[in-house]
This record gives sequence, structure tokens and C-alpha cells, in this order.
Amino acid sequence: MLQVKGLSKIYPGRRGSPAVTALDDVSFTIAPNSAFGVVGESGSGKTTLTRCLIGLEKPTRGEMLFEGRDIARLSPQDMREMRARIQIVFQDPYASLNPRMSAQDIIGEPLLIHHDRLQLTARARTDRVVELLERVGLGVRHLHRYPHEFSGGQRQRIGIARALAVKPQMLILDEPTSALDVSVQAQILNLLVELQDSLKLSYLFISHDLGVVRYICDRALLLLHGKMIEEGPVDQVFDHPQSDYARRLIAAIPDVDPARSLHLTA
Amino acid sequence: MSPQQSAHPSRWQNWQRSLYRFRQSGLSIAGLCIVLVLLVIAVAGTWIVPFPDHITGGINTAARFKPPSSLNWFGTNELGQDVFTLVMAGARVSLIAGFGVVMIAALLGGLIGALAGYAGGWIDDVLMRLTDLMLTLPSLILAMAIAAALGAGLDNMVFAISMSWWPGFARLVRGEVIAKKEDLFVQAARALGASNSRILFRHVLPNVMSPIIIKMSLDMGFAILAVAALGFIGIGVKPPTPEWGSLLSLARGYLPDYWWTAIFPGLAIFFAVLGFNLLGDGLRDLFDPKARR
Amino acid sequence: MIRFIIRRLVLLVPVFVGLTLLVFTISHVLPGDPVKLAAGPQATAEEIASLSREFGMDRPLPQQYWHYATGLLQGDWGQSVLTRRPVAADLKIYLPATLELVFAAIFLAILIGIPAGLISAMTANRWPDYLTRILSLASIAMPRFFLALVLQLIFAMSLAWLPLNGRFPIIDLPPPTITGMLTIDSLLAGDWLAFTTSCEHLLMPALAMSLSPLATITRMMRASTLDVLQQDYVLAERALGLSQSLIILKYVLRNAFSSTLTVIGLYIGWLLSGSVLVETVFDWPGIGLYATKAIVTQDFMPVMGVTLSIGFIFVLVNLVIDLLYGVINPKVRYQ
Amino acid sequence: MALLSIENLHLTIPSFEGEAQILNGVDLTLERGEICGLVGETGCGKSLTGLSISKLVASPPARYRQGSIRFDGQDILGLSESAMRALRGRRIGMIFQDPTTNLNPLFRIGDQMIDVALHSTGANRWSTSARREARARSIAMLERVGIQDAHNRLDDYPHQFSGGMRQRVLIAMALIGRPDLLIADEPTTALDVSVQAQILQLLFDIVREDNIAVLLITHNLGVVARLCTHVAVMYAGRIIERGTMADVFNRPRHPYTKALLNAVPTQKTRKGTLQGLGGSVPDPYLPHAGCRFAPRCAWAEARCSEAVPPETDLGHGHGVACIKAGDLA
Repeated sequence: MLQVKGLSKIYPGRRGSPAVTALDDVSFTIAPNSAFGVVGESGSGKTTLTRCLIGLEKPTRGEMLFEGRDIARLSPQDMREMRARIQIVFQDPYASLNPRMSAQDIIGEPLLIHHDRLQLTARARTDRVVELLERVGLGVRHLHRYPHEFSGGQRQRIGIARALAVKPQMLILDEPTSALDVSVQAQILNLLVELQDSLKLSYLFISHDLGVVRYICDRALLLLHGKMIEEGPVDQVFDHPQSDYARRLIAAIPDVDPARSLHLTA
Repeated sequence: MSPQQSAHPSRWQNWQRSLYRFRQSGLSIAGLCIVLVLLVIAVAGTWIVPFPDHITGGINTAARFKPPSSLNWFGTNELGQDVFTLVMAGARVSLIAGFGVVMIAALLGGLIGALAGYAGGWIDDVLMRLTDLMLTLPSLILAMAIAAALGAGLDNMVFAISMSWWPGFARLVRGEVIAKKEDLFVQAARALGASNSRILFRHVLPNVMSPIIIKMSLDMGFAILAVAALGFIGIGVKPPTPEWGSLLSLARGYLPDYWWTAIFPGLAIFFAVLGFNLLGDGLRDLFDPKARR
Repeated sequence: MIRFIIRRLVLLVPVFVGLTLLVFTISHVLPGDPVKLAAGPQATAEEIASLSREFGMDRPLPQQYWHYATGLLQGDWGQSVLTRRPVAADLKIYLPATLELVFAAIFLAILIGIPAGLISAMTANRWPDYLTRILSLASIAMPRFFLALVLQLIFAMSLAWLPLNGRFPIIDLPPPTITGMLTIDSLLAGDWLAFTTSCEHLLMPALAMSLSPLATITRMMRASTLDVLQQDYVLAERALGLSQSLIILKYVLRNAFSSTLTVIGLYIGWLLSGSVLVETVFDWPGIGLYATKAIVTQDFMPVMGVTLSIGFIFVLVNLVIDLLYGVINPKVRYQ
Repeated sequence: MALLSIENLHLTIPSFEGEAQILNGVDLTLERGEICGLVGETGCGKSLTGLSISKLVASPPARYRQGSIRFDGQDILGLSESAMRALRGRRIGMIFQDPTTNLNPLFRIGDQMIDVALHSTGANRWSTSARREARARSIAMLERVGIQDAHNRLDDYPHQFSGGMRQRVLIAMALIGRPDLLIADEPTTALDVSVQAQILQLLFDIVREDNIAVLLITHNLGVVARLCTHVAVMYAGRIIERGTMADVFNRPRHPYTKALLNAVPTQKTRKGTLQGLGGSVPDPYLPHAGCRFAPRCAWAEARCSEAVPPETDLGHGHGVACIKAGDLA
């Protein structure tokens, strides 16, 4: 589905400050209908990776082959068509929805943008939006509500519905649940798992929470300052990490296991 | 329940809460009333005024310098004209001029600001350097120079003032557009493949409208002040059309004994500007409740 | 820090050049022919031609600009077509008068505006806050020239506490001019009588000019204080037990003032350009009157001189404000 | 007598929509040396409970309807502002979530620390000897929380510190007055995982060395498991389960605690086995009879909605506010 080879991104230093290497020779492949996790702390380059994949930024080196075609070297027209095939769901549910648009407009917008390909009538678009709302666990009564009338979890569902509108093959999920409460996060994670099976989607799941990545993904990649530290199946990466950074990071994760309390281990 | 029915409660409820906040502040209501009264006078001025002929230059020298009385509420001036009539007629000139300045400045400044803010890069630098230069120039002297060169007259004055007024809007719109441009929902739209124009007009500008509207209502007051200032220095509207600034300037010579010829045009300017300021303040709270504690 | 200042000074050069270019183009683009006006209605074509040659009006615009710009550097700000007096000399007389007025007005506005804004924010939604808010809204709406008239009417004409107009009574002996600002010169000369008389003359015009900036500074100070009071660090400071007065006077004041600073810079430009309004009411011999006389006769050399001088002062003042901002806000300093 | 004891605390805050019932009868006790995790999701009132202890909730408009907060025998709610200030910083320290906004950007770290140090000993602000002593104490405290080259760093500005470093400075400020109680509201939420682990370790060391009490307010169950000795689970303004961390995490009795623990994907949770929790937090503006969790509870019965379930003690401090607590193995 997606092959990334030797991807690097170097930001030129401005006015004397040194150049910053955000991504350094990152390579991985995502098989169709599979979930691939990218784990890293702030400043590890995971956001840069996302921006390159959806064409908001041009990489300095390397290729991103989506079904054989390199995203970085697409013509604007092809890029638009590619954008319908890869969609993104952002972390912050409050900022990723236009406050002045109703749920119907938000979810319906991609159908409008890609109207030239989809040729849907207004009636068909509304039906599609209602269908999407129900698929993400909301309903027709939410059609005309505005973002400020929804909870964090509901907004994230709208974000997912918007991403599914043009029937993409791949979803990039940029820390979709880290801004949510535990119980709401569980609902969204289950929704994502169910959607992956029913719609045969492949996921690129970005998060700093190893528990969540382990729950959703089949394979995972660990980033530190733009370099790939670990890569492989989830169990192998988390249970038998090679580098000591990975070991320290995994040990630092506060797992809900009373046995690992500082009071016992100190 | 069909989708349309469910639309009304949410949108109406949203407006109901904002109106509650607007009503809550007495000042904004006062501002709204003053502005409405002004509009009525400006539109229906010539019909409801006691001495309509005075507006077009008619004089009544016998009744010179009469103090305020039941006949002449604001007394009469050196030509025996009823000051109340002139002040009422002056409202139309000031409102039209003020509105003209704000509209031209908002459109011109808004366009330049949006372009600079959205395009960024060298376009932003060039446009903003020009705007900053215009801002450093003394606006009133610039307006005076342009108005004097083009000759007296309402349209020249409006053009002159708006030439030095648009940079304010340009800077506001640029700042807002730059702030909104980085918002996540704008990036989301871009990731969806939305075109630049769609992003600008469907996502960025609607979320930038409220500060622009607030500035327009505040600036209406200040534009009226600028028009009156030009009139006061004698570069304003050609007589005999009555204009508050020139009325005040003429009346200066007859102080202190015929004080009413000066006080009432001055108060008219004051209340007009106050009305728009209060309205602008009220709108700011309406749109951005966090602003006022 | 010094590198920061030098870089900003170097950046000023293009701004000054830009200013001269902008002012030159505007004044030449405008219709109207000062030479014909100056030569008088009966003047023959020949006299007008000789006059325009004398002032170099006949040469192509770029040449005129070059002549004007190089002249500026040597202190030759051109000549008034009407009075033939060098603009530079006039400016030396009239500019300090306006500057004295403007700085007095800003001084008053800051002196009263900052504490008023702070108090009204501290007593939010109680009577002092409402009173200040209404007063400040009213003072912003008050036209300066109308206020000047009203002050004159009350304090000069009926109560006669203060002189009606003018800058210094002709009969008294003015102090030796050093800065051109009477109040400062009389202080420097230690002439107490001259100082009091010049202050008496300065009070009303300065008050008339300062009301609007005073009100805006109060509102800005109130809004930024309220905003600072909501910041997390204020709650953290209270949680650490620091006293309310210490928090307000030390920690909140500096943050609130730093955001009000930029408004003060903008207002100096606004005052400089609007000084003519108050000057006409009090016959205050400043650049406002000088510019208006020149504008009416379309004598654009003095107009350019006044506009440029105001522009330069505005740019310099804002530079000082930026440097002050750098002093208060360390992050800016290290950029 | 407990260092801190909150009994039946009710707090309401009026707003446009009406009177929001934020706290509906909070009971909590804390001893020295204990680290109590106050856990709950957004909107359950845990932060306001913390702020109330230090009397930082502006009332008006907020109003404490019932209940009391006693710190070392003193009734906090009755204290005057100046008496309260004598406690803050000296007896009760407090740190907050976002280190980037909790330090005044325009002042050096030293400015604030010395002011706090002077306040904590009540020394005269203007005497140079007091200031020098306060500066020395500040440097010692900064070194203790792990900031190297402290005497130089004292003159640096907040933007010259990393997120983790800034949180250490805030901890140093909170502890310089040698308080007996430290209230930490989401202290590690804004930090990266590796930095979070260091801060948790720091808090653990300090509690052990100074034997102070810590009230850790968080929504992260992992952090509670790692650091806390006791835990109190809060839902809709009330503590519905409390006890030692081991008891509550190994043998949760309240349905909400069970749901929370099951909702966290751990290293061992397999795909699809995660049980979400339906519904949403009750609206604080609506009056409510009986157990507020009933509408979302899988084991709810009719009697659950009749009366507010009292807290029953299941043995050595493990209290549960649920009438079916006994039989929910």
C-alpha cells in the first residue's frame, strides 16, 4: 500500500541558527488493510512525517510510494486525486473543525471538493453524510449542530466521518485519542478497529502512548530525533527492544499495573 | 423528525445566548439607540426638520443670534438660520462620509491584508512595508493635502480620508488571516485537497469577519470625527451644505456670547462618535465573550 | 542587546528613503500648480515660467527628487514658494512647539491612564470600573477641537483662570531657546516665572489633546491587566502565598504595561498629525498651523517638510518603544 | 487527627445556564507520607477540589453550600485571606499542569523564587541579608530538584528552560517553604513520557525524605499506579471509591472504577477486548436523584436512582459508594 524509502527532511537554519534534521533516512512499508504505528516523543519528527505524507511539505530526500507512485513528485492534479485516497484525522478535536460550519457542511465538504470525480447530487450528498454519521456512532439529529455543541469524543467522530467521506484507502491518524478521556478514548479506538475491518482500510497510527499503539497496530516504528530506532511487529518492538533508548522509554511508560509502583520497586 | 426541523433549535439557541449578553450591557443598548436615531435623522432629515429651506442656504437675518427657545430649539446663528435644522442636516453628510470612508478602507485594506496574510513570502513583505510606510505618515495632514488638492467636496473628502485609513484594516486583516491560516481546520481543508480560494473564502475569512465588523463599527465613529476635523480646518464640504465640523469652525468666532451656535454641533459630533463606539464595544462582547470580564 | 539596537538602526535607512519617496510622489501626483498660485492671478505666462524655473519645477520628476533628497541630507528642506523662507528654518521654530504639546499630552495620558486602567481592572464590574469605562468611552468620542473650545469657553473666557491662547505672552521675556520647548528651556535657565507662565499656556491645549490617548491607554491597560490576571502564572503565584499587592504591582503590572506600550507609540503619531486641530483653537504656533497654511496655498515644499519630519519622529519614537519593549520582554531581546 | 480532612463538601458555580453543582459531597482524608491519587475524567470536579483546599476558588461567584475543609485542625473555609496567605507556600504547596504558562515570562527564575522564599519565612523584603539568605535557600532547593549550576540558572528566564526543567523549578518553588501538604494538579500531563518518569521519581523521593502529604490530581491511571499509595476515584463531583492503590486497582468494586480500568489499553490488551463506557458525564446543571452513575451503569437497578448510595467500608479503608458493592466480585 505505502512504501517509504530513505525519507529525510532537513530544515535550513534561519539567520545563523543551524539547520535542523527533522527526518533522517526513514524507511518502512504498510501492507494493505494493516495498521502501522509510529511512536515518538515531541521533537522526534512524527509530525513532519505526517506533513510530508499528505503533501503539506516536500521531503529533502527519499521516496513515498503510494501504490507505486511517489507522493512527493506528483503533479498538482494527481496530487488532488491522491488526496482523496489518503485522509488524515488530527489530534485536537477542538481545532480541527471549522467553528462556523455545521456537521453536515464539515462532512459534506470533501464530497463537494471532489465533486468532479464523484458527481453526487445534493440529495445524494446529504444521504452519504447521514450514512457516515451513523457509521461513526452519531445520527441524523446531529446534522445541523455546530462544533461547539459537541463533546471531544463526538468531534473526533465527525473528524473520522469527514476523512471517510471520499472512501480513502489509507487513514493517517495523528494522535487521535490523546486529547480524550480514558473512557471516550476506548470508544474511539474500538470504532477505529471496527472501521478498519469493515472498510478494509490501512492505518498509519501516530502516538506517544505505547499501550494504544500496541492495541491498534500490527507493526510499529520508534522515532528519536528523526532517526528510526526500532521497527517491526508490535510484540517484538515492545517486548524485546534492541536499543536501550527503547528499553528506557518502555520502562518509563506508567502502566496500570500496581506491581510496578515506585513504592515496591524503589 | 426530518433533518431540517432539528436545525432551528441549535442555531436559534446560539443566537439567543449572544443576544442575552448584548442586552445585558446597558452601554451597548444605548449605543444602538444613538446609531438608530442618527440613521433616522440622516434618512428622513429634510422632512422632519422645522426650517427645511435653511438647509439649502435660505437665511433669515432678522432672527440673528436668537438663544435656544421653543421655536429654535438650538437657537439661531449669525445668518438667522435655525441651528437645530443645520445640525440635523449635518447628520446625513457625516454619516454618508463616515460610511464611505469605512467601506473603502475596509475593502481596500481587507484585500491587501488578506493577500499579504495568505500569500506570505515576498508579497507579504512588500505589501506590509508599504502599509507600514503609510501608517508612519501623519494621516490627518495627508488627508488635508489630498482634499485641498482635489478641491472641496464630499467625495474628495471621503477619498482623502480613506487613503490614510486603509492601512489600519490591512494590518488587522493580515494579523487575523495569518493566525487563522495555521489553524488545524484550515490544514485539514488543505489536506482534503481544497483549492486556495475555497480555503480563503470558506474557512479563513468567515472566521475573521467578527474582528473586522467590530473595527468597522468603531471606525465609523472615528471617521465621522475625521470628517468633522477636516471641516473644522476649513477643507471640508463646500458651503452651504451644512457639516458639523464647518458649523463648529464658523461658530468659533462668536464665542462666548453666542455659545449655542458652537455647543450643539460639537455635541452632535460627540454623541454620534459615542454611539458608534458603544455599539462597537457591544459587538465585541457579542462576538467574543471572553474579551470582557 | 547592542547588536539588536544597531540592527534596528540600520533597518531605519530604507524606511527613511521609502518615506521621502512616498511623500515626494504623493505631493507631485496631486493636481494643482503651486507656482501659478504663488505668482498671483494677473501674472503673465513668462513670469510663471521664470518662477517655476527658479524652483526647478520644470525639470523631470526623478531629477527633482534627486535634488530634493540630496538637499535633505545637507539640511536644505527646500523653500516655500510663497514666502521664500527655507523650510528647515521654519521647522526649527514650529516643530519644538508641537513636540512640547504632544509630549505633555502623552505624559499626562500615561500618568493618569496606566493607574486608572489598573484600578478599573482590579475593581472589575464594581462602581470604579463602570465609572472609568463610561468616562473613557466618552473621552474617546470627544472631538479634541470641541473639547478645546469648551475648555477655552469655561477656563479662559468665563473664569479667566488660564490664558485664552498663545504660547507665551509677548510682554514677558521668553527664556533663551536651547531645546525650543519653553517649559524645558525656562527650567534650564532656572527662570521660575517663565516656567509657570509657559505651563499655564500649555495646560489647556495639552489637556485637550491628551483626553483621547488617556482614555485609550486606560482601556488597553484594563484589557491587558484582565488578560494577565487570567494567566496560569498569576494563579501559581497566589498559590505560593505571594500577597495580592506584590503580585499586582510587580508581576501583573510589568506584563500588562508591556502590551500597552505599543499603543503609546501609535498614539504619538496620531497626536503629531492631529495637532493642527488644537493649535487652531489656541493659536499655538506649531507645525500643524504651518502645514495648514501651506496646504491651503498648495505650497507643497513645507507640506513635505512637515510630513517628513512627523514621519521621522514617529519612526524614531517607535524604535525607542521597541527597544523599551525589548528591555521589558527578555524573549524579544534574544531574537 | 488527619493532616487534611474534607467532609461532605458541596460547591456550586452560577452561570448563564443556571447553578452548576460541581462538588456534591466530597469526603477525603490525607495523612503525612501518603500520596493520594485523586482520579477522574474531565469535568468531575477534581481540580476544583484541589483549588478549594488552598482557597483559590473565587467565591463569589462560587459558593460552598455545605461541608468543611480542615487542614491541621484549622477550618480553611472560615479563614480570612491574610490568614490563608500565611498557609499558602508555608504549609500548603501547589503545582499545576502546564509548565510553559506557570512561570511569569518577563521575570528571572530568581525574582520569583526569592520572593516566595522571603514570604515563607516572613522575612523583611527590603533587608539585603534576608534576600541573600533567601537566594541561598533558593539555590539549595533548585539543586535538590535536580537543576545543575543553580546559582547561574537563577538569573535565567523561563523561556531558557525545557518543559521538564521548568516543572522542576515550579516544584522547587512549591517546596521552598517546607510545606506539609503538596497539591499537584496534573503535574506530568504536559510532559514527554521520559521526562514524566523523572518528575514522578523526584516527587517520590521528596515525599520519602520530607514525609509530606501529596494530593496528586490526574486523569492518568498509569501515573496513579506508579506513584500513589492511596487512590480516590471521583465521578460527577463525588468520590465513589477510595482505598489503598493496590486494593482499588487489583479489586475494584465500583462499576465506574471497573470500567475505567478496563478502558486503558495495557501492554497485554488484545485487539477488540477493550470495553468502552457508553453515555457521557451527567450535566451539572440538572438536579439529580440517586446514584449519578446509574444511567451508564451495567448493573443499575431501580433502587439505584432513588437515594444517593452511602459509602460502605469493605475493610481497611476500601470504601465504595454503591449499594451493590458487596456482591460485585
